[in-house]
Amino acid sequence: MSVRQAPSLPIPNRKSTMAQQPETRISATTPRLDVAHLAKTYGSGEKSHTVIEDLTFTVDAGEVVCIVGPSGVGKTTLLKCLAGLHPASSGRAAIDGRTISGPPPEMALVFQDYNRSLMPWLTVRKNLILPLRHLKLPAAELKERCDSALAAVGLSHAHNQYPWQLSGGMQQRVAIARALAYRPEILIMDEPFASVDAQTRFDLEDLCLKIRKDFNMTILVVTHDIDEAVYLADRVVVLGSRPARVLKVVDVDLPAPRDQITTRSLPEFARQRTEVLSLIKRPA
Amino acid sequence: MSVRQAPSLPIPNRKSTMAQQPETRISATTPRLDVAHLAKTYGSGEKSHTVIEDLTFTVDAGEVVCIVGPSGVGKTTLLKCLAGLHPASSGRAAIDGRTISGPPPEMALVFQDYNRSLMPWLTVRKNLILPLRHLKLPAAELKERCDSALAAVGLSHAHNQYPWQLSGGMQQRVAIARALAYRPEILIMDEPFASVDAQTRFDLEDLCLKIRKDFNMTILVVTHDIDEAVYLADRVVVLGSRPARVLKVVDVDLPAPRDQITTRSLPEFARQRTEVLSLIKRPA
Amino acid sequence: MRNPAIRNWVIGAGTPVLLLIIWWFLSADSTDPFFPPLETILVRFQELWLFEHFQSDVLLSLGNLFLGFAMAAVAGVALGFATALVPPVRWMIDPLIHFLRGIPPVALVPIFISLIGFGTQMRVTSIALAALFPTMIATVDGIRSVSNDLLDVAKVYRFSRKERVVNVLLPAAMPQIFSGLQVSLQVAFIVMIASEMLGSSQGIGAMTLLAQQSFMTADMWAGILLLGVIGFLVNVLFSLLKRKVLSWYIGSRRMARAA
Amino acid sequence: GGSGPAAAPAADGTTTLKVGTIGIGSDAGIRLAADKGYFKEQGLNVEISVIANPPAGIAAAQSGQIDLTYTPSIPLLNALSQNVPLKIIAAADGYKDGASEGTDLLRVDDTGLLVQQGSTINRPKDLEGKSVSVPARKAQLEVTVSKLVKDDGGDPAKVNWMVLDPSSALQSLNSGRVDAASLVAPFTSKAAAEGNRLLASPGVEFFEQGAIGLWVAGANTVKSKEKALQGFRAAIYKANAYANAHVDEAQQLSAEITKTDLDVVKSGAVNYWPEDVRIEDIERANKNLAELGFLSEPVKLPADVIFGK
Amino acid sequence: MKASIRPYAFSALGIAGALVIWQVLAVAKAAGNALPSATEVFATLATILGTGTFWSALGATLAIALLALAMAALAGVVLGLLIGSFESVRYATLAVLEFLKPVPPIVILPLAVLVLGPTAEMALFLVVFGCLLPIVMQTVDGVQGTDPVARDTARSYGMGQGEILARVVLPSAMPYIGTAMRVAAPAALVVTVVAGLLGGGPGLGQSIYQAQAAGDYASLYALVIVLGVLGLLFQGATRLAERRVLHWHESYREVVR
Ligand SMILES: Nc1ncnc2c1ncn2[C@@H]1O[C@H](COP(=O)(O)OP(=O)(O)OP(=O)(O)O)[C@@H](O)[C@H]1O
Ligand SMILES: Nc1ncnc2c1ncn2[C@@H]1O[C@H](COP(=O)(O)OP(=O)(O)OP(=O)(O)O)[C@@H](O)[C@H]1O
Ligand SMILES: [Mg+2]
Ligand SMILES: [Mg+2]
Repeated sequence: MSVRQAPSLPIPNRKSTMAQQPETRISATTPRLDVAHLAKTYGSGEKSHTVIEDLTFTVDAGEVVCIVGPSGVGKTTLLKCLAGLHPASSGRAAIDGRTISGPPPEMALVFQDYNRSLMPWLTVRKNLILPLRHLKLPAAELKERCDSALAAVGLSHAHNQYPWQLSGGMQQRVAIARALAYRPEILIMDEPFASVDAQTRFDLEDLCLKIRKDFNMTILVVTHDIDEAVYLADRVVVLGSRPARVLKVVDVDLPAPRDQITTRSLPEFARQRTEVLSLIKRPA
Repeated sequence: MSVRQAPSLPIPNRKSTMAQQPETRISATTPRLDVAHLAKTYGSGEKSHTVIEDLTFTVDAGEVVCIVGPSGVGKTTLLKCLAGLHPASSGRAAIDGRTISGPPPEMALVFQDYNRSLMPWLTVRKNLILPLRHLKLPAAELKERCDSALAAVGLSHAHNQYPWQLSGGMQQRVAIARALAYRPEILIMDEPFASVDAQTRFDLEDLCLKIRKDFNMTILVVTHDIDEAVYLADRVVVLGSRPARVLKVVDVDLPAPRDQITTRSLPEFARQRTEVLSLIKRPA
Repeated sequence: MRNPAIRNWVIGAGTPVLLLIIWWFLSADSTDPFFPPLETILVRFQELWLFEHFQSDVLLSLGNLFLGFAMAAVAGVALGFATALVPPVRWMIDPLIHFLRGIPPVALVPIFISLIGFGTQMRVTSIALAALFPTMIATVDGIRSVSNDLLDVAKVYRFSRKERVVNVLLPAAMPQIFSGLQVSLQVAFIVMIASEMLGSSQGIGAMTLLAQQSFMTADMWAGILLLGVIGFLVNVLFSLLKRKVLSWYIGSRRMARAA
Repeated sequence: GGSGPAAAPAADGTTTLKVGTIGIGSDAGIRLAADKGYFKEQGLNVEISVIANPPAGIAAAQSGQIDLTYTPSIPLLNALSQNVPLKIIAAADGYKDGASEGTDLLRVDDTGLLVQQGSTINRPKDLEGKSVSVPARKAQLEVTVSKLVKDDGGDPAKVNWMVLDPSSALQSLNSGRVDAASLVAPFTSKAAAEGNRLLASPGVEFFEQGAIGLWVAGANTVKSKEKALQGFRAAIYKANAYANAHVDEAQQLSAEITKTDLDVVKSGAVNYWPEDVRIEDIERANKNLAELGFLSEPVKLPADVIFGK
Repeated sequence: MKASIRPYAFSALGIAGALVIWQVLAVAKAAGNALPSATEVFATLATILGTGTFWSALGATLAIALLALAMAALAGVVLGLLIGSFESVRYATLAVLEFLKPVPPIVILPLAVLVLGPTAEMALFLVVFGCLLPIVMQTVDGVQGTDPVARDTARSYGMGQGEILARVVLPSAMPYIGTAMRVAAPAALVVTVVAGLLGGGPGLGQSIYQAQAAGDYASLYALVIVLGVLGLLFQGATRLAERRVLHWHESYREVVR
């Protein structure tokens, strides 16, 4: 049940996806993810409903960025635009300078409704394999990817169970494992730790930092938990309502190997979280 | 949507329930809630499954006690025993020295599955009234109770809506309002703020402290959020698994009028939370 | 009896047995021409169905039933997918389908008799056509109600069209397809009987109606008994299949309920 | 069920009788009785309803849902053999005495066995192994055609019987889906008009003479409405006599009842409405049924099976 | 605007196409004279609609179907609540109900005709038999499916058994009852027609039988068309009623968020 048994190197190699993409592609000046004047309106005509209006921020390669903001502000909507599921109404979202027009192959998304994003008719392992099918990987690599992803989230023992046989928190972790097994370069997660208990949450937060370090993955996380945002992020994007706009991008200056107990008791940590907190508490 | 519009005195009088119970009943030595060697086993024979084994702690009148512990340890089970929904397998739970054998009239319970505990076919107001019907209150008092309870959780405008027309956080607040309208002396809440956004969460936490102060209500809260537990509680009961047992009862010594920003930045706060955290992080 | 599980089992198995015993003794000396003794009915049941007419009538009826149902199942699912996935097809045949579905399936039998005649062909066609609609409509509903979240997952992980149909839409719609199939099976059974009663001299339905019309009440009761047993068994078989195919669905439902 | 509230005469002294018919040409008899006021003369108010087939009518009469029903003698004998308590009240249709000796049987028998003009079937024995349509199994036409086959030295068990309603039967005969069709008026004459050949007239050859179609009541009705049934019998026989005397008028009614062209009706058999039921005519059918194996043994007819005899 | 018209255009095309194919097949005598042409059928339909017998048959069909449906609904819900609430009753009836559930009323039609005759009572009996069990079973499922959290909530606020049954169990079984009624209403019509067609009971089924027996194919088709329309109306009406009663249920919620 616990994540602590995770092996030291959960995702030892990602050659198959990396090999296809030259390392030179990321220039120093182009941010990995670039959201510029993004707007999103649902519906049209009378019933239209503008959720996002003129949102701008960037995420650099290898960065962890957290997005916080009140419920219903449009965080999920933003992520869906980034994942190419919804077209932006105006402005643009781009990866390495390329405007996103459909699901980008180098990106994986962990959905907010984890329990509705897993296929209930497939076992955990098959859920992990499903998105990998069309990569035509050799069976050994398929197995290796599943095993290491499941080990990373501490679910090695559950690989033959069905998602609905697991607790909410475990399902959440399966959804994360599926994204890990896909070995994306950019990982986007929508409130990924909302329904796990405190201890598992800490472990998953640390896993998140670990994969960033090991693979230089770019990670974007939406969360309601300000402590979590400050603990995880290099930068926190604070959104205000409505329509959604960036209240402030807070740079988090906490020393690099973060630790649940020591980092969280630093006075600097308290200062940073108070800053984000007062942004949120302030009437929008 | 926000709680901030709550009137200063959400629950101005509670004479109808208080009148039935003499004030003298609480002696200085009998704790309000007394859990002694409580054990709970589900099922019988082969399939039996002991969730709680020998749990002991007390809650004094007017205290706020938080219970933290890993997922699945048996927190909900414990609350259901206290609420008289499940009989204890051995040991006992008592209110003012009376062993609990059925739902005690002076207690209200806010369920973890808030969305399943609201009746979807009733409007918010009717959901609030449902448990009050058999009290045979005059219509004016019924109305007054609903109005003040809804105002307290900042949902006055939503009284004619159906629960499913509200967001998760708002539903949670309806469930809390229902408990408030019942005017219990003891309020038990199971992860009550799990699905509300940070800002509303702060407001609800403060509401919780306010009703405790205004009505000397005894409050027991299960939460996954250690910061929340420390912020709210006079004492934090840390549970370890399995079967569930008390790892430690941490006394929280934070100054009385607590405030989201100042209290949370106190060094004492950091110390307390680190203490609970390390109890949780320590392999059980 | 103290153990509730055993007690429930005894009550569950005991009541039907008790009812049968009551029927047996109450009807034992019956001279009422319409309610012959259960013993007589069982004797006739054995004489009529177990040997004499087993092949000529029982197997014939069942064969028609399964053939018609199988055709309806395959065509229903295929048409359902075509309808749900190709909007112009849906717009074109939706009103027709809904109109045809409104017609009581048995009322179509006289029309088929006049068009195709009265042979096995007519019976199978009637069964297949009448049983087509429930499956087809359930398939369309099933596909349309596949959650957007799953479709989004398919998009994010860039499934091909075929992968989307085979690995997402079909399994996700399966529970509804199966409830459609179950209704289809019921309809097929009804139309099987009706087509025999209306236009044939063979089959269990025909034999039963004939027994009624020549006042052989014991034979009629035997026929009713056989039809009842077949209806029950066919349903049981189907439920077993369903339980196998949809174990994930049944499990998840049970889990959701227990939670 | 039972003999309901209609047992007592209404305030104006009339008794209501509910009668079921199957809507064939010979219903002209009862229609005349109603139209000419013969029922009213007897203090009766007769409500006619159409039932699907004789067995259903018998069931309804037995259970008291209706007072009287039309049935040919064969379903009646089937019912009597299963101890369904029934009484014959009056004759509804049948054959004149000596009808079977006539030459143009198509003119006396409203049932007919037809084959296509060029068919190789030339005598009843040829039906062995062929498909023959009947309106219902084990009912009048199957029984009567079986007797034809048997009398001709054939084995009725070798005939491939098909149950078809008359219009489908005619259509199937025309298209060759059945080799022979046993039909009743007006389909017999329709079939002949469409170029088919009459192979035999099974009805008259089986029954020879006397009443075939009968008005039958349940034993309970007989007990509770004896007076009314006497009146019914009197009115029917008066009407039957009138019909026999005014065939044109009766055929006009038949055409209306069966919704057929008058010409078709006129080209077919002339109905005969007997004015009596004789036990020997019933017994003859009874014996034939047993000989053909449709009954395991002849029914022991109760002495009072014919009302008032 | 354009996009919203297209579906209707296609629907119209579909209907027109079907009618044309029918007409061509009929005129070409593809199925002999058994297939009347569309024009002939609609002309006959117009004549039939002018006759009193049609309307009385229609009235009988509707009366039987609706009366039986109401009886089955009332009895079914009461029985279902009873069976669902008491475990021993549930076990006692389980085997019998499970056996009878997949047995369609047409199976006992011969018996019903034999005992009750070709009457409205017979039709009524068959329809009640056909509709009762699904309603009972669904109600039992509904009682069983009552969310334990909702029950516990009611209990924790000190509500009594009767109050819980009336205010929590019954409302939460309503969607199941609604589903049963949605299935039962068209089924009631079907069984009424079957009772007329095969059992000689009054109503449109009997009219169809008579049209078939008389070889009046145009009337046969016209009557079947009437039944199709009637079936649609039944489905529509139950859906509407269900939507009104169950507006709060997931499947009928008007999305607000
Ligand atoms: N498909 C849709 N069509 C129309 N409106 C939508 C759609 N999806 C979301 N919305 C609306 O957009 C707004 C933002 O929703 P979104 O889910 O992005 O919020 P969120 O910030 O993720 O909230 P939460 O923290 O509760 O998950 C809401 O008002 C919602 O009602
Ligand atoms: N009715 C029941 N019958 C049998 N076992 C149960 C029942 N309810 C809960 N359990 C089991 O008891 C254990 C404790 O469950 P409980 O819901 O009390 O945990 P919890 O601490 O509230 O967890 P969470 O933080 O996830 O809400 C679990 O292993 C669960 O599977
Ligand atoms: Mg969201
Ligand atoms: Mg819990």
